[in-house]
Amino acid sequence: MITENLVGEIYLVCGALLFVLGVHALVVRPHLLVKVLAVNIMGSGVFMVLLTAASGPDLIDPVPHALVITGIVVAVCASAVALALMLKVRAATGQARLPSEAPED
Amino acid sequence: MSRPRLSHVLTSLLAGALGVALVLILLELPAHSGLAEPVTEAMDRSGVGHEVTAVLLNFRGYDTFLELAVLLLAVWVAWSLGRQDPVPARSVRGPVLRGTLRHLVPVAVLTGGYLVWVGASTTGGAFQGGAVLGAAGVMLVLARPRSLPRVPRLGLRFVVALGVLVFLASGVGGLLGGHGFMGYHPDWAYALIVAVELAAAVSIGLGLVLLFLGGRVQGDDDDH
Amino acid sequence: MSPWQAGLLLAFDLTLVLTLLGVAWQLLRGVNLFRSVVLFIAFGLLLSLAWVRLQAPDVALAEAAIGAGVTGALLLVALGRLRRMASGRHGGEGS
Amino acid sequence: MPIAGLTGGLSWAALIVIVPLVGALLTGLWPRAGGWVALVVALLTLGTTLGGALHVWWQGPEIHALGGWEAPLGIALVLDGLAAFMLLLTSVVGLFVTLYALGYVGRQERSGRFWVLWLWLWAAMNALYLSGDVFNLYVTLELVVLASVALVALASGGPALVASMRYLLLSLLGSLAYLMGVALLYGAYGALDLITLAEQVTPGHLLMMVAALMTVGLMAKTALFPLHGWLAPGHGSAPAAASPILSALVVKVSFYLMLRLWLTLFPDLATPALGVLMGGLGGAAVIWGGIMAMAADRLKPFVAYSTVAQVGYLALFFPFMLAVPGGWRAVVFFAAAHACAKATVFMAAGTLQRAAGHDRMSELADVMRGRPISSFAMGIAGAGLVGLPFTGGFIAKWLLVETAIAGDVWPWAVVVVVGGLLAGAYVFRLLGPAFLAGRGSPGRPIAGIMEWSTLGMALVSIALGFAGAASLQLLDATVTGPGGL
Repeated sequence: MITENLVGEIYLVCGALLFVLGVHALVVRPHLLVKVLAVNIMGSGVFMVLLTAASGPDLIDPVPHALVITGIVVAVCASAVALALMLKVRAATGQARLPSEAPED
Repeated sequence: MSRPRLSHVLTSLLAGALGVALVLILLELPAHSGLAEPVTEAMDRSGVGHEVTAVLLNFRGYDTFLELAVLLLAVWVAWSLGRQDPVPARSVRGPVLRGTLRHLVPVAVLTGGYLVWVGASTTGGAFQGGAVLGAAGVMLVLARPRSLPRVPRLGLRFVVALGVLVFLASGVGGLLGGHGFMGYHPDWAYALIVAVELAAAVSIGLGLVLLFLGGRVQGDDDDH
Repeated sequence: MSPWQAGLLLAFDLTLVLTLLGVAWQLLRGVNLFRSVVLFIAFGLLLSLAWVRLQAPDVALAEAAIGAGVTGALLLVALGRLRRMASGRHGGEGS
Repeated sequence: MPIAGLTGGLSWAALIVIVPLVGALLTGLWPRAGGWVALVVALLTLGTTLGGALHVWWQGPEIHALGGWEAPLGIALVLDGLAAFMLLLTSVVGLFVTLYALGYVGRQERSGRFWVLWLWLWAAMNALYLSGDVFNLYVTLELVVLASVALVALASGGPALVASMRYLLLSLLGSLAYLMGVALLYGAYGALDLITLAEQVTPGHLLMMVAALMTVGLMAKTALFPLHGWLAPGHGSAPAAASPILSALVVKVSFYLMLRLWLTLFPDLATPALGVLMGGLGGAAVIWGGIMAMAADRLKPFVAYSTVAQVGYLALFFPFMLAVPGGWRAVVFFAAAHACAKATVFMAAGTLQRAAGHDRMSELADVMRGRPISSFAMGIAGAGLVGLPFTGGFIAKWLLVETAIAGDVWPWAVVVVVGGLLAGAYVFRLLGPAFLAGRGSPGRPIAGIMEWSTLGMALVSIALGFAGAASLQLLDATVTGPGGL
């Protein structure tokens, strides 16, 4: 029983850390391709929390499974659009990163 | 160079704090089984035997419907962003890929269809099946970029939208039949769900290939 | 489940989670884009292993096919196009 | 709040989602017919939305259990006062923008793209307003994001593309922060339905974390002050037919969701300190946006900075929610007044830009004199932005000041008044040159419908001034949490 909980906790912590790693890289890394990867890692962290948080002691709850499958498809669509846009940005500005003229202007 | 570094340090600190807070809160989560019980109770009215499929296609079918809509919209968006150059400039030469493909594509189509079919009773379903179909399509495109099948343009658009169209038709049928929008008559649920899943799998497969191509296929820029 | 098996599984879980975090950290450093993309595909496959451990085979299947497979292919193609733009053999896209 | 029973048969909520969705699918299949499909869909959507609003008015909120599966298991569409009001606003602005776009993109190359994206966006917004399920809201949010990002990117050109990329990444960050909140909610309470959750949530660390994740994520999408960087370049460089949609409607979508969440899930978390913080951010936005608008030298970025400023007022719902029961309704009415005025200004700006061939403000006076209809409409809308009498903007600001005084939080009334003065200054800077004597030239030819639809939109923003009481009454029929704000 203790291990049962421990397993869940390991994955919950992993989910939270993946989310945070993604947030950090999304803000800090300049290259757009890495930013897209970061968004995907963030999403994976959320999915892990979602799947683990509701995997109760005896019954397996199918609802988070369905939600995560939906989330995976949404994520791939968003990534595809982001990558296509990245290529357009690259073609128009000559670089695949956001110009650094600070966001506060 | 010092300013970005400072902001990086700040971001790292903030992210770290967020991580610690998240972990502490997650470890306090109570153990419960979520919606497992209501799902189990409603399974005999769902029309299928597999819980995840029942949730995806019936109980929360509206989510799945909108998700197919997201995929379709993503294809239109990639389309509207304009043509990318066709995926690799040269086809992969040599007999190995051709030979592999001759066997692999039918197998992939079969696997995809099978995955959709068994989704009603066990692990599998439209998305997994569609993804396998999409992968087969991508392989085909990789091998023969110059000779893309010349599907009629309207036909192509129609097939990408097929999943959403069939799902919407079924959903409106449910509304008119008094089972609520996105509902099924219990006797028809199984047949309708399989139909929706098949249509969805085909659309997902084609949609993924089109996203892979970066939107529009050669010779398909006709909307002006 | 015997304590032995449980202990073994726990060790497996720990290793998997640490590998996942390590791979994610490496790929997000973004030193070499191609390496990042390949690591991302590996990350997706490892993740589907984690979904199996969390008793979600449907999600594992979807993750392997879509999360790792399709996203990986999209990333590789995008990277290829970026490189072709950089080497100037293509003057961008023709829209 | 009495809730009219669950409807099994035909439902207004379902129709309001279906109609624009069918339109979006049709334009996707036949992009060439886009304009006509869009016009028909706009009229039908307005009709169904009116029907839905009247239903709420007479019989109270409608809850439609999708697929017949009731709340904790299934997804519910919730058509209540707040949703009906936002839907009605979207339909009215949407109709005029559609008319405008008929003239603007009409025979242009690739006009099909615009229609597909615009109808998808419309359908997505309607679905979002009606959704009563936190996960389903995430999916609709993503639909809205993808469609609006693509609308910005339609204006291909470096600045527009960079802006849309920035917008997309920030939006994805916001969506995933929101989704993490959803995961926490599900982990803690095992439910996704808003009304079910509202009955179960208890204040605590977890709920605070959820509120923080969701609010910050949605703030980024609303472009609330510190997270506003993407808005001005994005809205300023989008095609003229897309800018009014983005500035008037899309910004309001995430504001709506934030408001909805605070009304149902987090009312117990709202503390005076939070009110001061959020109100302060709003005030800063009002001042900063006003100053940037004063400094802008091109017309469309100018209008976009005015949006940054006006979004600041929306943040006042935090202090108002605490101060006066129902105080948030004044902010919602303000959002509507701003939407009408801002849509008009952007439409007129697009006309002038096309007529003059540029949008440098210092050189626009001739065209403004030569295009009296657009300039007049812009004048009306400008008066609405400032809050001069006989406009919806006046009633909106009146309600805001009244709420601030009634709730004894009068410093926010000062913010509203100062913001009005700033708006007066920058609107005068915009319109002033047109009143000076000088030569007028109509510039390049423009489709007549562009000017007349702009004028129509301006007249709506006046008509809104007479709908204040009715709007507040409609907003009373809103499903809120047990806290009953």
